[in-house]
Amino acid sequence: MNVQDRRRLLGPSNAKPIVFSAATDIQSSEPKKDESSSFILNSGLIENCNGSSLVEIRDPKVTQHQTSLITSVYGPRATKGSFTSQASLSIQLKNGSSEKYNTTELKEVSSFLVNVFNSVINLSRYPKSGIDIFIYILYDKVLSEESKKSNNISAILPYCISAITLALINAGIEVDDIATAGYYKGDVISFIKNGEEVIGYWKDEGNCESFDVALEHCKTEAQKFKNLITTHILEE
Amino acid sequence: MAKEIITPVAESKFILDALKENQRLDGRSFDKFRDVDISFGKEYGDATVTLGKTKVQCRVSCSITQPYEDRPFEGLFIISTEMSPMAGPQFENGSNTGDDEVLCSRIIEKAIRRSGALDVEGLCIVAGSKCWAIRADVHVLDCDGGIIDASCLAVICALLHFRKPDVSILGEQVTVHPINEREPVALGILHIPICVTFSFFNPQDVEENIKGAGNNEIAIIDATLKEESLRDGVLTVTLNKNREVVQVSKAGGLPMDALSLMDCCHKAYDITERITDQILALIKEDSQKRNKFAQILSSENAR
Amino acid sequence: MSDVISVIKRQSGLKYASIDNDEMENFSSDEDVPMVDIDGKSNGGKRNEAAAGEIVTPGELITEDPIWMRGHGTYFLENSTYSSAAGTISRVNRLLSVIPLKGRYTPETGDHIVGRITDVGNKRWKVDIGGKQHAVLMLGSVNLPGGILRRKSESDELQMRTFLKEGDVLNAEVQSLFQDGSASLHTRSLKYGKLRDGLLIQVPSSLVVRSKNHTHNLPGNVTVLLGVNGFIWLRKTSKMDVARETPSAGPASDISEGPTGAKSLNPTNSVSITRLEEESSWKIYSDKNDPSITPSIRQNISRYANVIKALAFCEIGLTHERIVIGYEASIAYSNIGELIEREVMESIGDDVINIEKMRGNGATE
Amino acid sequence: MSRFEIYSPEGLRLDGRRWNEVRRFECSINTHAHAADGSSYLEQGNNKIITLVKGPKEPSLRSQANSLKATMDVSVNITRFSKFERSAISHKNERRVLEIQTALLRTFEKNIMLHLYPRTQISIQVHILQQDGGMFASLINGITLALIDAGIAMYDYVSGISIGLFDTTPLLDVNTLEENAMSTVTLGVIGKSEKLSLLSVEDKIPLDRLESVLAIGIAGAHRLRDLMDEELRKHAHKRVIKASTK
Amino acid sequence: MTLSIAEKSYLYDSLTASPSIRPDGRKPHQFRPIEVSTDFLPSSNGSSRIISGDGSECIVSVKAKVIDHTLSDEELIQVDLDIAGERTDSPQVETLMSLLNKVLKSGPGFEHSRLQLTERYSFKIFIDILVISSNCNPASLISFAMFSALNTTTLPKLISSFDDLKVEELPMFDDYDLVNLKLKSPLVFLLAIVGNNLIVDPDANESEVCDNAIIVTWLDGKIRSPIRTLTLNNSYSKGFDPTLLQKGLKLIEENAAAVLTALESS
Repeated sequence: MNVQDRRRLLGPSNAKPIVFSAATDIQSSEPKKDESSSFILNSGLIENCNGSSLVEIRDPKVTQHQTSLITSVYGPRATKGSFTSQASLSIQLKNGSSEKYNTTELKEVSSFLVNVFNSVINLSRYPKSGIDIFIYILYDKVLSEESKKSNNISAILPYCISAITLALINAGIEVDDIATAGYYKGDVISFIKNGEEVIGYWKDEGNCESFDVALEHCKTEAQKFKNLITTHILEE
Repeated sequence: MAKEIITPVAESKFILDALKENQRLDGRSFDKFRDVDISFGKEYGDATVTLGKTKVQCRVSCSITQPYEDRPFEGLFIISTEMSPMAGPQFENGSNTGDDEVLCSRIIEKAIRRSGALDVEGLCIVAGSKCWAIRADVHVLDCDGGIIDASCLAVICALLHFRKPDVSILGEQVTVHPINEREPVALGILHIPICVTFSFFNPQDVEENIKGAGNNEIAIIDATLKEESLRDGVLTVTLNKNREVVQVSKAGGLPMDALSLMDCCHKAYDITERITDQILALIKEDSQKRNKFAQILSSENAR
Repeated sequence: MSDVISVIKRQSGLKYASIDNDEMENFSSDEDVPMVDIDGKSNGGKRNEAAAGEIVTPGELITEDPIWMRGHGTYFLENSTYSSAAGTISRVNRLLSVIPLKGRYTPETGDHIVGRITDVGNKRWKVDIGGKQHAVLMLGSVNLPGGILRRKSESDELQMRTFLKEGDVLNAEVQSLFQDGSASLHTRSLKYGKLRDGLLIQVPSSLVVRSKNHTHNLPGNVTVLLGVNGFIWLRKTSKMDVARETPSAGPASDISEGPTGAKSLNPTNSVSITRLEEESSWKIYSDKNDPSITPSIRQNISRYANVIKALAFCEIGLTHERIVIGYEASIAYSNIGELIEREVMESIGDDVINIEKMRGNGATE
Repeated sequence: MSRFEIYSPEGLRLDGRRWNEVRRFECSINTHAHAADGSSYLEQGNNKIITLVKGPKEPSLRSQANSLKATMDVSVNITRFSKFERSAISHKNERRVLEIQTALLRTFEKNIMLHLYPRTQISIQVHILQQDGGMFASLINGITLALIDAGIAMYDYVSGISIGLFDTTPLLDVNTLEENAMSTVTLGVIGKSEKLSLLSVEDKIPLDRLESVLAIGIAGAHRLRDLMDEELRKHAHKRVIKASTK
Repeated sequence: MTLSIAEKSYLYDSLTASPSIRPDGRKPHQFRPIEVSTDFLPSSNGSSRIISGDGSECIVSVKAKVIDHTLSDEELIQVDLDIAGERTDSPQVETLMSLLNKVLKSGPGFEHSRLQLTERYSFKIFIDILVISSNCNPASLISFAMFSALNTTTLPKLISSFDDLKVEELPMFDDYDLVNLKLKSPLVFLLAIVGNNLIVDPDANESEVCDNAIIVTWLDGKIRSPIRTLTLNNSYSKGFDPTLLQKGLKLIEENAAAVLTALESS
């Protein structure tokens, strides 16, 4: 039948459909493993956003959770409405794992993370813009029997912080320092400047008799994360 | 996005001036309710009401469900009013949360459901476990004012017209008999509420309305869309033939003298009486029409 | 009582203790109100005439005499004038109006106000002055860096935010009023402009009385700007503040003779206004505070802020003298933080009234 | 509950009132001076209502500005704990609440001189801490008081009252128990006039009884207006005295 | 609220001075005065209202319901928060609600087991919070209000037997007698960090310029969880010296008891 669809512009007669070459190397870099082979850091996996990261923690000896987090950063992008002298940061934490976290609790964690990263990101560098960060808990499993009962989100907070830091760096957003955190018996403390400055403290369990001990432990753990991130960036 | 109806200044002035001269644009007198035309669909429970250029359809359907825990002997009755941009640009698609939409659905709710026009106890099949759920879906097809009055009429007509399938109960066993197998049963309608809407206009200054003794406010029955867009206040009275006030709603607007409002109620009663008779006659006529076929069928079977 | 927190317990259920019903008479509250005496003592517009200063409430008939011109707070039908607000009647010549007990600040031309920029728009700033609407400050109504005679250019329009931006506090004069009652401001004088070196407090605008001068140098090296709109700026007394008061013998001498024994201001330090005008440059839009604000000045500012809040709490009109008296009375409390306690605020209020009465100028108002 | 308890043959109601008596009515204004331009706290029977009026103020959105008059919004917050049984669901966005908000808005729109405040916004917030019948009517009284406190120009008071009809006897100012047992009518009356801004009947009432119900309702509303007026004058008087001594 | 740069730097310089000079002259450990009313809602088991000097106001209602705790292991205390003018799903409301629910979690010194009536039945406590107005983070004010409300909550007196596992019966209550619940709930304190200074109960202006803030829970003479840093303004926060955390916790430990006494004696 000689009926042409006049509503469309037709391509040249010798046009061929696009063929994608077979997927060869999706990941931008081979997963780098540290000495204990328990942390896998990856960045730039998601194409659509300005920066992204994938953090997987596997070793049951070091941590209490087996977790994998995917983070994407959008922005800085222009915001609607009236002028603001600096960027506004938003973080959304979503749970996709089988662990049950309360949605209001996830919102609370998001607010906490915003507070942490408000201290790190050079917000005044980006007036009238927004930086939106989305973290998705791909997989999460509580390993230690002790914390299994309390369904505690505290332990994965340091991973979230590292994941966001990595994604921010990947997005090329100015940060003052590499923010990392450590976890010790219910205390989460986040540091910058080699542990000289605290930018976040979170505690959901127990009382505070051994704060000094917790501080030291968290500092060492945060330092460890920081080293991992630095090596990862340098290798890239 | 809902758009406000804007009447040109010249036109609105003309309409208001005419009202002051006791004239309406369509030549009706102030107390004249537009002619009501009711038609029934092929199926039970399908009624379309035409009021001037306003057209509202109501479809009643039923299903079997579980009654509410705190009311084991009652069936369910839901009225849903849908006003889509199809009826006019003043309605928003999807969300019926505009002021007028909310008022309209609440008045219909109060006029019919809350007033007990439908006998919900008669919908019970097995106490606590099975009952009929009756659903009335109101669709405004065209809007030229008076949608509350028309919608209420449509719902009550559709309810009167509706027949639900017959059921027989044997112990715990409930059998629903298809309509073509056994004659379906009508719903128990306890009274017929009729809504009449009055629109108020203030021909003078606000000060005169608040402090004056004149009571010169104009009240017209069954306003058209143009008149509605210009009115200062509105009153919807719902009555039935038993001289019962079912519902009255004057949600703010132009302050009106209590006696004038009473006067409106009495006027509404006359209209109620007339329309109720009209509905009953039409229902009777329709069922006779249907019965004619039934008789033919039964006579065939008899042979 | 501990100095950590003071807790006042109210036993009378959920009654709200606003300052005016403190000594609320405890009429037996279980009594139902009978329907009788509908036309009792309280009047529902059934009286003929209300005298000036008398309290009226909405809907009340004020007069049936048609000779009156109807002002704010009234409406009329035929010959009768009714009140549209709760307040007191004022009769000025033939103008009859009702002054409401409370209400937002209503700008009048010439008012000295303090405001905060909320929005930077096309050749204009929006300024929050605590009124019903934001005021407008046109680009053409401000002094721009580079002297008064400088012409405005298009580049000025593009860099408006470098002069004044959202959040900035300034003092200005109401230049004119628009049709809808909103104000247009100007800062075309060196006494107006961006404010620095201190902090802002807000009081009801009714407590600030319009007067000739709204900037006062206070003892303790603090200057107060009493905005007519109830916004009050407290800052370290600057060279210019000194200069402003020294040449004219009037208000400045008032201070040095003041009962406080305030440090007399050294005239040799003063800089002439003209000289300052020459210095008018980008500095007038600077965001930098004076680096030499000492802790004692900061404490004085805090003390004045608390004194003003205490006077406002007691609903005492704010004048230069009263602020100074209140400040002196507050010295009895060495801890400035004590001044936020309710009893202390009340006692300062009482002190101010009593001292003023003693000095015999309380009746002037 | 037997019908005699609601209204005894001696003419006494559950709480000891006669048919034509209103409940305890206590109000105060300027209760939230820091938080709002006008505020009131009202106890009508066991109804406890806080009303805040903010404005006239710059509209929060430019699209809300009307160059001819002020725009108004009303939000009614029925707290979950306001009834004896705690409500399991939030009352926000309930159709009944939306209807009440619209009705209140339209009542006051006609009574406030909105044209005096172009390009501004007046926001009314009501919090119901406890309800015991006749809530809709009490809301009207609370808002009237808060608006007057805010100094917003109004033509007259609007007073709200609800009346029940027990057989043939109208009962003034019903409480929850009465409200549940009989049909009630809610009125919003303008000042001392017989004009109704609001009239709401939600249950069946014989047409021929309506007039007597309205009559007693209007009389009751006038009584409440006087009670509000009294409180307002008392408050004004104190303020005037205060201002003159200082 | 936006402050001008000059205001912010004036406030910041004053607050970071040594000792800090607060805009209202308060000492670092001094709270703003509050007014408390209790027991004004006859239809609730407990109620309280707190008004702060700046006009912040918070109303708390406590209602109890009898539930069969053998059927579900839900928490026996549930908090619901409504902040006037905020959507219930706004981050501010949800964050605060999550925190308050954690504050009222059962733990040493605050055992929910006290709500147990019989072997089978318990009281479930619903705490509804209405924040009518607030100029800064209302967490502390709310916790004071919850404390006063729970402290004055009365519940019906049980007259049936405690052991009802064998004999099925619903709990019976005395018609008139009420018992005081006397549940002392934890208090929540807000601590702002400005430079190297710590101040309690920051007001709106102080919130706007502080580097960071800590929220601390305190019960029965001890600091307990939850504790966390939080932002009081949505624009600005900064890292701080770890020793400040210790100092801050100590500051609360030293002064919390005075707040408790003041709330109790009132």
